[in-house]
Amino acid sequence: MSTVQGAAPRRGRSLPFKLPARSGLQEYTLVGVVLLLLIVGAILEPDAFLTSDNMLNVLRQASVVGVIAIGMTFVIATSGIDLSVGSMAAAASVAGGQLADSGSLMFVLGALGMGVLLGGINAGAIAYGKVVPFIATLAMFTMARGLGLWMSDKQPVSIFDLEFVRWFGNGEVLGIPSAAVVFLAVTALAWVLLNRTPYGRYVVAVGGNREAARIAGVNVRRIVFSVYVISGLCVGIAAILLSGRLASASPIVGNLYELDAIAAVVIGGTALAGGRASIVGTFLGVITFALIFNLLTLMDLATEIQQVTKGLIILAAVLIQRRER
Amino acid sequence: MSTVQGAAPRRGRSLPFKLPARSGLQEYTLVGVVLLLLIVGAILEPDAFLTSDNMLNVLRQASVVGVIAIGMTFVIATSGIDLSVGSMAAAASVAGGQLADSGSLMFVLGALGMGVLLGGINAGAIAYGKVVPFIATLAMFTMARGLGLWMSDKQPVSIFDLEFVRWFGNGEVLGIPSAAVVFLAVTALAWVLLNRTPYGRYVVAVGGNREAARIAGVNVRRIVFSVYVISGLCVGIAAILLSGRLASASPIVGNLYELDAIAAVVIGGTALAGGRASIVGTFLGVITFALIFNLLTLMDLATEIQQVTKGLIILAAVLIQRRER
Amino acid sequence: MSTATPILSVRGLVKHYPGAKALDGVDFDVQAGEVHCLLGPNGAGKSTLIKCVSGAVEPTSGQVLVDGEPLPTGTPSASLAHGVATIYQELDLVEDLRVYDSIFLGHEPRKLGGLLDRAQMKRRTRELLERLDHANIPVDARVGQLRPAAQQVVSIARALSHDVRLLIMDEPSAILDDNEVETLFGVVRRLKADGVGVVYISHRLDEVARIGDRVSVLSDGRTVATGLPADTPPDVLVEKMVGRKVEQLFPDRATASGGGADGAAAAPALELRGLARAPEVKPTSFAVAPGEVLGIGGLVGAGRTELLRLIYGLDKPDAGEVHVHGQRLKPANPRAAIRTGLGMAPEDRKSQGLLLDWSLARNVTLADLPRFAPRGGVLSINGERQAAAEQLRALKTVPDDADRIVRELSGGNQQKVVLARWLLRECKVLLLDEPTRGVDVGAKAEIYGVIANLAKAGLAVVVVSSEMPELIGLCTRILVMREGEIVAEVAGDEATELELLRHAVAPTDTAPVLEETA
Amino acid sequence: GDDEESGGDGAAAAAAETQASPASGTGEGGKVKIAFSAPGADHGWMAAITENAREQAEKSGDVELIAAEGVTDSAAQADQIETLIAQKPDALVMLPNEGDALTPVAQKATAAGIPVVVIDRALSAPGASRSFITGDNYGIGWQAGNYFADQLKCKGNVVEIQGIAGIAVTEDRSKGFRDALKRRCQNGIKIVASQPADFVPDKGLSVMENILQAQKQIDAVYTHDDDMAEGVVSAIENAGREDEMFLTGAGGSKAAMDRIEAGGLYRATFLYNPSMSASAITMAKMIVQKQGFEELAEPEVPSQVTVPATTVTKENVGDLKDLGF
Ligand SMILES: Nc1ncnc2c1ncn2[C@@H]1O[C@H](COP(=O)(O)OP(=O)(O)OP(=O)(O)O)[C@@H](O)[C@H]1O
Ligand SMILES: Nc1ncnc2c1ncn2[C@@H]1O[C@H](COP(=O)(O)OP(=O)(O)OP(=O)(O)O)[C@@H](O)[C@H]1O
Ligand SMILES: [Mg+2]
Ligand SMILES: [Mg+2]
Repeated sequence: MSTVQGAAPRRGRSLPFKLPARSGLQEYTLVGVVLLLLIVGAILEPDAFLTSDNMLNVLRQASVVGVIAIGMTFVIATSGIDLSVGSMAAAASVAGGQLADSGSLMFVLGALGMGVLLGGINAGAIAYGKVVPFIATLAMFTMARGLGLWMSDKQPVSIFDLEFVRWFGNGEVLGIPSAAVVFLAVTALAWVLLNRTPYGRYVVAVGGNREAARIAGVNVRRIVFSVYVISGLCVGIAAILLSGRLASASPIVGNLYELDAIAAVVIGGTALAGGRASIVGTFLGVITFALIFNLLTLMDLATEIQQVTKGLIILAAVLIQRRER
Repeated sequence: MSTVQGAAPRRGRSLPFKLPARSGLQEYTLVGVVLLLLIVGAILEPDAFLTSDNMLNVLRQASVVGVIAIGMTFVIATSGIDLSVGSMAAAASVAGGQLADSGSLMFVLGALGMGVLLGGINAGAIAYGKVVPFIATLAMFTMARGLGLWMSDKQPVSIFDLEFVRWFGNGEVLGIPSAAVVFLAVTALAWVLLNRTPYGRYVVAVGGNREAARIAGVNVRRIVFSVYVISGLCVGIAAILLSGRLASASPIVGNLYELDAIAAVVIGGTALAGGRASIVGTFLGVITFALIFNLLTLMDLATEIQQVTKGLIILAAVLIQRRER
Repeated sequence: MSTATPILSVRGLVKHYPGAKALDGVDFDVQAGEVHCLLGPNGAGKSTLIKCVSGAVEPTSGQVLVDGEPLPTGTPSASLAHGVATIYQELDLVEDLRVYDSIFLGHEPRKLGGLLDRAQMKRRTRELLERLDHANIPVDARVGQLRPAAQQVVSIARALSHDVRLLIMDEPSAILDDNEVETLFGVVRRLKADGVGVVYISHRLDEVARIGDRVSVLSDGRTVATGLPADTPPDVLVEKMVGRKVEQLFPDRATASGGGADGAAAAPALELRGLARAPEVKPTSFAVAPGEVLGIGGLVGAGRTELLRLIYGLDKPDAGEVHVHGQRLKPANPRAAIRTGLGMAPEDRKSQGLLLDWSLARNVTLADLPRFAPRGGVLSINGERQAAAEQLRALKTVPDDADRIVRELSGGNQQKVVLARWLLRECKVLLLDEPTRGVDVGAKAEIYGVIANLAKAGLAVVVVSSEMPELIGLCTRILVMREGEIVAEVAGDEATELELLRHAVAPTDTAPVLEETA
Repeated sequence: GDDEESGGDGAAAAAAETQASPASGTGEGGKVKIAFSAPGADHGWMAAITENAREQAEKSGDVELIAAEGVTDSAAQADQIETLIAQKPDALVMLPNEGDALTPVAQKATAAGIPVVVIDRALSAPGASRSFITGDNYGIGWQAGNYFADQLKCKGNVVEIQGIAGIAVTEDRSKGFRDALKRRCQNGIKIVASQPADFVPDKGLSVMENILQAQKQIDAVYTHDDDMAEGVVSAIENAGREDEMFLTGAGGSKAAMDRIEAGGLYRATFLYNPSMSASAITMAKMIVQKQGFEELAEPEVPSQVTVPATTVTKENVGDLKDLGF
């Protein structure tokens, strides 16, 4: 048919890979934003900002919220949301702290276990209890916080002598902070899972069109369930990194992590409506916010100025990468 | 035509009445939840809870977040979100405080003005800057907070002698707390606006199917713009009630109001995806949370127990009104 | 008539999409009081053309004149103000709104104080639905609960709710059965008499003769023929559309490999035993042999879609069993159904078939992903793309570039993507609900061919269609459904439209319908 | 004014203005019914405040405590207290989230003939409360300033990690510190960075990590809170710069005192002792029972008591350790 012959090549040339290209655009513009931040920073803080030391520092700082944001990406891809990550992180680190006497391994298991457990409760309420994610995770937002305070009796537990856990705070692998290494590893794994496995495809499908996914034979419930468990697992990992860096397990950490994580995911091009997800975007989003925070502190501006500036920078950043809806 | 008669019962019967059953049910089940809370409360706290005094107290307590939640309902109906309401409330009350010397009227104008202004900035960024609502209002979330601190020079301003403003805190109309009266009035107005005017239809239509609304000749941009201004206006009103209650204009009030408001809206049956909005539902949602809070206070539980209980109650509440997504 | 200034005249209209020339300089006139049929293959640019007129899309260049005066482009409200009302191909309703709200969205009648005059809205809605013989659609039901067909009626009512000078209809009959189409035509004729101009887009050529006055043919964004008389013989039109003769629309009729049209003889590939779900489907039993194409006809709302949903396990049956090659299916479990070799192309491609923002490739492979993730469960993206492209080419999808976004495809081509998914996944039994809805003649022939080949290869195919000729031309056997039960079985080679229609409508209804159609 | 006499509750500067306290009917079993409200115990110090109050009530036997906690927002606390007042207690003991904001409710209670004892944060209207017991936030800053002046011999680079921006506690602790440094050393000591970390360790960690990047030479760090200091310490230790500087906290937590005893980075903390809530309960009880402190000349409970901000160092930590919380 002439249409085809005429058309195919023309379109082929003019736009290869429409979908990747589009969400790609997102990612590229974010790269632009990051570069811009680096340049601006280098100008404003010539000797402190653009040093390999500080860059590694930023990477380390990004790691905690970063790992959480990666998990959040899966949740949001299914058009869900997880408000409980911050308090879950506190609960998980406290849970680890309770086992601190039995050594690093138990700490790690405790933190991961608590993360998965609480994530599983979210998952159950949402996938089987049919509670809207916002409300279910809001309930967990307050429950997990209470749980952490209760388990810890409101006292931080020092884990100073858990060498292995603390290694995540001060250790290095080939000069790269170990926390950052974990973050990068989680990111890479998540990328493969989301972009190169049927599971990842199903996750996005469920977010894009639940009914269509179901008719195509996707086990919607199981997928929805799984993403909140993944989120919980990532929170557990983040809790380990955080405790390692703090050398203590405290019930009062993790405030506003949910906002930071969701913001990173959204600015990274994953649609809150679901159906589109970008791990690379999330990674860059996390870095963007970490750079903004780092730069503002380096400049030692007054709080109020800092907050206003932060807001303006965020706006500028997204205006640079103007998004339809 | 007889074909139709033949067909009529068939088609009529075959309509699966899922939706209205759902959203209608929503409101009713929430009534159920409220009643249940009242009963439980009456049992747990026989002499303190179910007194007219305490009920009016609850109504007054609900009013600040309540007014904000009403505005939020419009935003969410368009599938948007406004994270900045809490900090905007602080900024608005501070703005009023700056004008406190010139009397109550100026205070009111200042608060409303600031609310509308900041809301307008959100609106512009979203409707014209095409920034995703989550990010735009997140930017405002930090900017407004900074603005409040900056204007107030981090000092709360006492507005002790602004009789009129304080009337909103301690005044009454026919035995009903004036703040509650304002809340009820705003609710009623909003209900008419949303359910009985073309504007309200457009708001829902834009949230339900932007493209369909556009080709029907709805000015989508203007609608999107307007809802964030409405949200800002409601925040301004709430700020006045708040300052009246506290007899001071403080830059650090309003923490987590965004979560409270959104939760009330969502539990009230307005879909975060937009397209379905219920003012009555929001009202009941606000009351539900206010009752939970009031009851927990009366029961004199330790913070951590309180938090866990609160989470459980919320879960129970929504499980009672199980929602299909 | 041709001397009067035309109600609508389109001059040199061009619309470029990134990577696609939808319109490439189209000229097009519509006179007052005429029904102007617009034909063209999938992707020709018909919808784009009328969207440019209705203001839904901004043309790249060119002019749209209404009553001789140029129309501001890209502003739907302006077009509506000029009396240009449009029924879009893809349903354009807000599912959350109630029927009367949807109909008056954008031009609500108001009481003083600017409040909605809901009483008037409901009254006029009833009148409109009355006019369309659908008084039975509850005016305050939410649109989202209505079946596609009922929704289509609502959008028609919506178009009529404006005082319309020019009525544009983009494949309104695609979801409707002959009955409803005839009712619609009745309305159109009345409008015509009132001097309203009508643009009518359809892929059902028989409708041209029934309702049309003049015909224009669009292909690859250009007008290849305009102002032809309505009695132009179909095969001429077809040739102009698809640029070649379609010698044979229907392939040789498939026959159950078990021998003879009698499916029961062979071990059935698909067998229903008293499958039921009140109220849509009464207890239903039948068997389909391998190599058989079973057609299910009936009026809209007869329960055909619901029946397929039950077989496939999308809804929970009240009673009954489904057996595939002797193996009983887990009820209400699509995954089990798929595993045992069932496949289904749903009726409503947009809400149930496709992920509109995904590439064609991803949409096609969704149901069969594990195949592309052999070692270590890692997907081979290229493998996916090639396999998908193959199927798309087989169906002559335009474009067949597997990386394009489905949303950007024309309606008919989207339909082909849904089919491609199930062709890709080799299944034993294929359930097709309105498989050729919105597909052009050329492509129809392709699809029929594919179906026949699948049958030859031993698949059992169940085709639900509201197009009687399709059923008659394609199927080995045809079951007719009415009010949720099978009321007749006719051998494909003996069936006639009249007979099927007689079974489809309740006996009491027969007379008037025949009058109408005669 | 703040006085340096060491010792606990008794030692006090009684200001002139005292008011007759109408001792209303006592609670069941002749017990004194005392209502208690403090912000959410989501923080070590605040937790201790509530704990001590509860313990004191237990100990004294003839006190029936109805406590409300768990809020983090002034308006919410106002609501809580109203709920408490509705239960007609003999006295009200409150730690206001914000002094100004909680003044109206305090007045309401006073007007209702319920004597109010305020902890920690001053109300904005005279006569709103019967008595006020506070630690000495300005004093903490002042003590710290003097301590730094001595230790650093009036020269060097100092970093200040503040609490929550905009609240009186933070502002006072900051002001006292700067005033003392100015008076003792003019500009000898440079405050090279001053950033808020909201009293939480994880924020303290990241903020300090960034500051460590910016500041190549830091001689001492002044933190506004012991819990938060945990994070700051970790940041310094992870960077391996613990020998370059010393650090002080505030409040007097057990963990901090242990570190001080162990010696090293954590050099001192300044008491802001949560025991004051226990004293407040006692004072409230005595007010209701119309008693005064025997050792004092006045027959009544003083209307203001200020607990000194004792400096805790390696030298005296031994004696003060049991005050740690
Ligand atoms: N948003 C878009 N972006 C890119 N290309 C588009 C877009 N919309 C339509 N097209 C392309 O424009 C061409 C014409 O599409 P159109 O929908 O007008 O065809 P049509 O004649 O209506 O076909 P059908 O009979 O299947 O409805 C198609 O090739 C389609 O791929
Ligand atoms: N996707 C669906 N979800 C829920 N119910 C449905 C769905 N599709 C159809 N139904 C219900 O099944 C009833 C039978 O109608 P159905 O659509 O099955 O008949 P049909 O003959 O296929 O008509 P149509 O051609 O309009 O689909 C409909 O009235 C409708 O209420
Ligand atoms: Mg079309
Ligand atoms: Mg059907």
